[in-house]
Amino acid sequence: MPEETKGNPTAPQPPAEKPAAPAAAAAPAKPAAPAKPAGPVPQPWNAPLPNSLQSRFGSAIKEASTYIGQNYLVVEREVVRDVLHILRDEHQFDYCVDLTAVHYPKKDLQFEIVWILYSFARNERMRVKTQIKDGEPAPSVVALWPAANWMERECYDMFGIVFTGHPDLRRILLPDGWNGFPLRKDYGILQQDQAWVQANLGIESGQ
Amino acid sequence: MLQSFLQYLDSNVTLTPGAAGNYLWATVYVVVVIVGVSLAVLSMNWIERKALAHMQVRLGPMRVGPHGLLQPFADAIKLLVKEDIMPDGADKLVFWLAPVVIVITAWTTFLVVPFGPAHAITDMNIGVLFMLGVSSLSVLGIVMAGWASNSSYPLMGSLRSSAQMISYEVAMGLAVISAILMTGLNDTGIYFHHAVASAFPGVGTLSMIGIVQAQAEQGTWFVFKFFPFGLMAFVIFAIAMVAETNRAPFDLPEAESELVAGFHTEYSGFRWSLFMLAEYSGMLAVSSIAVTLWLGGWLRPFATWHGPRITIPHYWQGGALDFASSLLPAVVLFLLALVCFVGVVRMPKIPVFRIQMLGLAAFGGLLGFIGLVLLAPPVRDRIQDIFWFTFKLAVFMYLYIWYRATFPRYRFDQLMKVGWKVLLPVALGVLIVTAIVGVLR
Amino acid sequence: MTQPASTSPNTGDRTFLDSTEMVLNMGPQHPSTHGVLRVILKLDGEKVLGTECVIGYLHRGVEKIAENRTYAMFTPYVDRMDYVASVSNGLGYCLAIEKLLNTEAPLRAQYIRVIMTELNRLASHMVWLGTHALDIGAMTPLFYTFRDREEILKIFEKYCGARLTTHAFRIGGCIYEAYEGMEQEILKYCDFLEPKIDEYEQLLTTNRIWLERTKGVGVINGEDCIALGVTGPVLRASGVKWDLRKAQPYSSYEKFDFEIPTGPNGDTYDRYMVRIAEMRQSVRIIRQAVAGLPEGPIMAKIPKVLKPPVGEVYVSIEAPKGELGYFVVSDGTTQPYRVRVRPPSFVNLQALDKMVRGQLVADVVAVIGTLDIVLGEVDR
Amino acid sequence: MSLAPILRKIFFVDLLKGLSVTFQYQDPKEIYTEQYPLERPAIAGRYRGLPRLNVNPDTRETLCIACDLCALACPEHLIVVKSERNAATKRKEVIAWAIDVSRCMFCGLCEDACPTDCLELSQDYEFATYSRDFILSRERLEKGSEPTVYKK
Repeated sequence: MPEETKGNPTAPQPPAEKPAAPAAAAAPAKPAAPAKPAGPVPQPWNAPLPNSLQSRFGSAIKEASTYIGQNYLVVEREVVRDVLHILRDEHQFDYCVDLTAVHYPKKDLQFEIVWILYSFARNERMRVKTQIKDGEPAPSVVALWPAANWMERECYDMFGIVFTGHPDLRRILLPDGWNGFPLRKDYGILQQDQAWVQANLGIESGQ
Repeated sequence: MLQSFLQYLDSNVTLTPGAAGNYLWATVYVVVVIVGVSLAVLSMNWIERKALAHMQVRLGPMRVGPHGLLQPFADAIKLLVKEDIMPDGADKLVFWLAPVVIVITAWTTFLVVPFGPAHAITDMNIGVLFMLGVSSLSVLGIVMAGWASNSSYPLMGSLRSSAQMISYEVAMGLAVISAILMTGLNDTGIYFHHAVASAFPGVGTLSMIGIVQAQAEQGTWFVFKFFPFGLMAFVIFAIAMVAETNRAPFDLPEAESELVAGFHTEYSGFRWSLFMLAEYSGMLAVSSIAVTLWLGGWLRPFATWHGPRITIPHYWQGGALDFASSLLPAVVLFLLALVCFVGVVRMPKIPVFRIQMLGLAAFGGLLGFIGLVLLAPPVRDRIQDIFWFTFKLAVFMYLYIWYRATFPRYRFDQLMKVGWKVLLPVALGVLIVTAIVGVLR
Repeated sequence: MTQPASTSPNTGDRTFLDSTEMVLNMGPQHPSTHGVLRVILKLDGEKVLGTECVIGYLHRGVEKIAENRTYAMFTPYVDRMDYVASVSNGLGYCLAIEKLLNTEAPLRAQYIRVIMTELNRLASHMVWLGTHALDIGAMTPLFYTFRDREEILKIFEKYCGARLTTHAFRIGGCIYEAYEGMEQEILKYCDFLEPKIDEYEQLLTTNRIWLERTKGVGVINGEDCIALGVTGPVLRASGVKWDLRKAQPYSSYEKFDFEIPTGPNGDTYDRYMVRIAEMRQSVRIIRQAVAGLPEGPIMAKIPKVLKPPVGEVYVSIEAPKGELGYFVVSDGTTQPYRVRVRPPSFVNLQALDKMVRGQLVADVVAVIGTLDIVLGEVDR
Repeated sequence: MSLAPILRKIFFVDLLKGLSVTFQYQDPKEIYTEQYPLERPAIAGRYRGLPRLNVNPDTRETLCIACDLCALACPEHLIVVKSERNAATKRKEVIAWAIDVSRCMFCGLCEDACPTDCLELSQDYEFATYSRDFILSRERLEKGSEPTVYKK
């Protein structure tokens, strides 16, 4: 939860103190040492790409950081589709590697949706994140990357996040009549099983 | 009966083709052929599994009997006692009828198969047509099975099968015609035993026995005649017959990776075993057409080296080569027996294997005994033609297994393409060229 | 969802025979859907008008399990996703957690990892070749490839004690030192394998039936591959020369000399040739890695109880099927807050519809085979 | 130049190449099958099979120090260790040790965690039984693997 530690939603333009790592490839090849308790902290990501986006969208780009050589943007929900569109069309991020979500039930913006993008031309990987409230829809990117089709379905299946504009948003891995969304933190790993066992086998628990 | 049996064994010259002319002998022959074909299917089952296994660096059946020799019997018993499932939505009557139809057609073809000049149930003067016609009836059984199952996979399998068999029959028929042409094209072909043919020397024959005798008269197998056209016709037939029997690489109707099991997906137990029985009988039947038409039927190789009189191999007159070849059947059986005995010796000396060892030894002994029987001069004389016919059939059966082990499966449109765009034109061309060459000779 | 016509209850006497279209329900129990994939095919005769994949029959909730296990405890579970290439899965997970811990495995461990992963790539490609050929009707390559794969599994067994779900690596390096004679055995195996690959090719590469069945079947071009997120040999067969081992090397892959085979047309035959060439390249990498295996420790100094700092990383490797990524979120406790697996098979399977539309039923089988999916990974 | 492929096609060279491969493999020497109960595979020393609790070979005393690390390491929580402090020696002594092997995935994490040489995954891979009591007690595990012996 790097956002919690930083907790600065306005994200002012970070001063260019340190040249950012060019890509994920530049993994720190430090000699093996026990991880310091504090650990590395996200550094501001200062490169033409985030700067141009920030100048374009202003405070809607909440954060542009680098963590252990991996870059990510945190974007407001309203502009995330535009940002992704621009990333694809103007910055050659032509490959949507993955789309997933993380559930933070204690936060107000419960869900953090993560798009992992890769650019073949730049050989660069980045993440775009946005945070939404429970029940809020997220924009679908199937029109941008057809690859996102099943990923969004899976995200809906597991978190109950609705992607507006998705052509066929149904459950994909779980049966259609499944109760709840398993990867939410409030979904116990045993509850479905227990309910089924109690209803069908008449025993207290299957474990 | 005993007397006529002895007479049969005794006679050398009085035998006429299709000796099973009277009802008694016909019945005996029918029983012998059906039992023989069933045994052949059983052994084919074992051989296919073993040969396929060895090609695939496996062992195949090893547990039921020595080297799995009793496996086909175990399978047969299992299939007989298995629950007979009929799908709920099936057309009961047709579902029931389909395997019956297919087995009947498969077995009826053996009516005219000449295992020897005198070893045929009957000698029809339209023998080849009869065989082709009856064997192509089996497509009816397949379509019935596919339709009656009321299920997608069998339906598709049976549709594939009907299209496939009908289109390959064309090329097959053309290849057969070019072989039949050869029976009449050569003036030396005078068939003394056929009233019609003897009246018009140079007229060909459709009789299975007549075709083999034509090859004997002309002193060459049709596969070598008008080289390479006989060979080409033979190759076309050999390809088409694989397609005709739905075997790899043309096994689309039962392509297990696409259609699960094709037309017999919904069948189980005894009914399913009838399909298998029919498939293997069909393989034997079409192979016997190929053997008869191109590979000289019961004639042994190099039979013409000792003069023209070879219609009935006679070991006394033929000299050393004939004598040696008359010993071959026995020698082959002795070799098989030897293989068994070597297997007995090489079997691990574990008490678990004692019964298997005894079984294998007994089987070897049985083979050896049959070999000894075959050494007796009258039997030796009679059995030769059957031996050579069976031997050639066995080669074909091995080829079937070998293809199955090696080749991928054609797609449906490619199968059709091969049938219509390759085999059919080539067969037509071969037919025309054969006719021209034959007339010019 | 489209229902198979024969099972819809209220159609009365109307069956699928009444229309020109037919719905074929392929799977989940079907010989060539590689597990429990269910594909609903809409057919016109044998021509495929559309497909719909129904997946999830093998869903085990791996990502949820991860949230309830410690970092080290979760390692054996990743083997069970792509069970054909379990070593690669383990490598990806270990690399991700090492990244999160901001540490790196020692060089010797990296080399051992490369050797094992490449052996596993060979094994995975062998399973693919055998089953793919079996789908197309050639039965025998399956037995040859499984025979040769068996030797790899024996090496795995000797190295880490298990054959399939190996659990070979641990976070921070390897726990198993190379067993005695491993180098020689692996080199011997490389020498043994190369003629065997020639043999597979002898059976298939020039065979006219194989050519007809694979050439021009399931064509997908590079742009479509990228748009659909398809990676691995499928992408490379479409002419995109991209391999994570070269593009963003991990675990010392930059030290090895190998080529990225690509194909020109993006059809099933090219994918076959690319994977065969990849097998040869894997042998090459293994040879180099065994020759250059350095001495030294095999385990980085990491604490006994892993508590990565708060943060999140995405680490991906080139698994035999494509890009296998792990997105791990840590909240500073001993258990991962969220583990997301980016499975190559799952994403690649999306391309099925594009590849088979307009082709025949037999091609569906060929394309499923050539995509090289493992349902354990698709469904997780 | 272009004639050769055509000739190859006419004479089925591509098919014959494949046929020759399968034909050559009929040599019985090539058979790879193991006839399992009679021939047994060589099990590697590191094989992770049925767990075993080692005892001191001289004294037959258990090596287990009841540290509970294996139970903590097990991802499936299959191991239960019960211990009691011995009043005389002031040492923790194991009184019960059980594992549910029906859900064990033989990952070897418990083996890694064991600080003594007590817990070990043995080479025994034949533990199919006719009963469902897969919860193995300490006594059974200390006895070690009992290779199945096939009689007759």
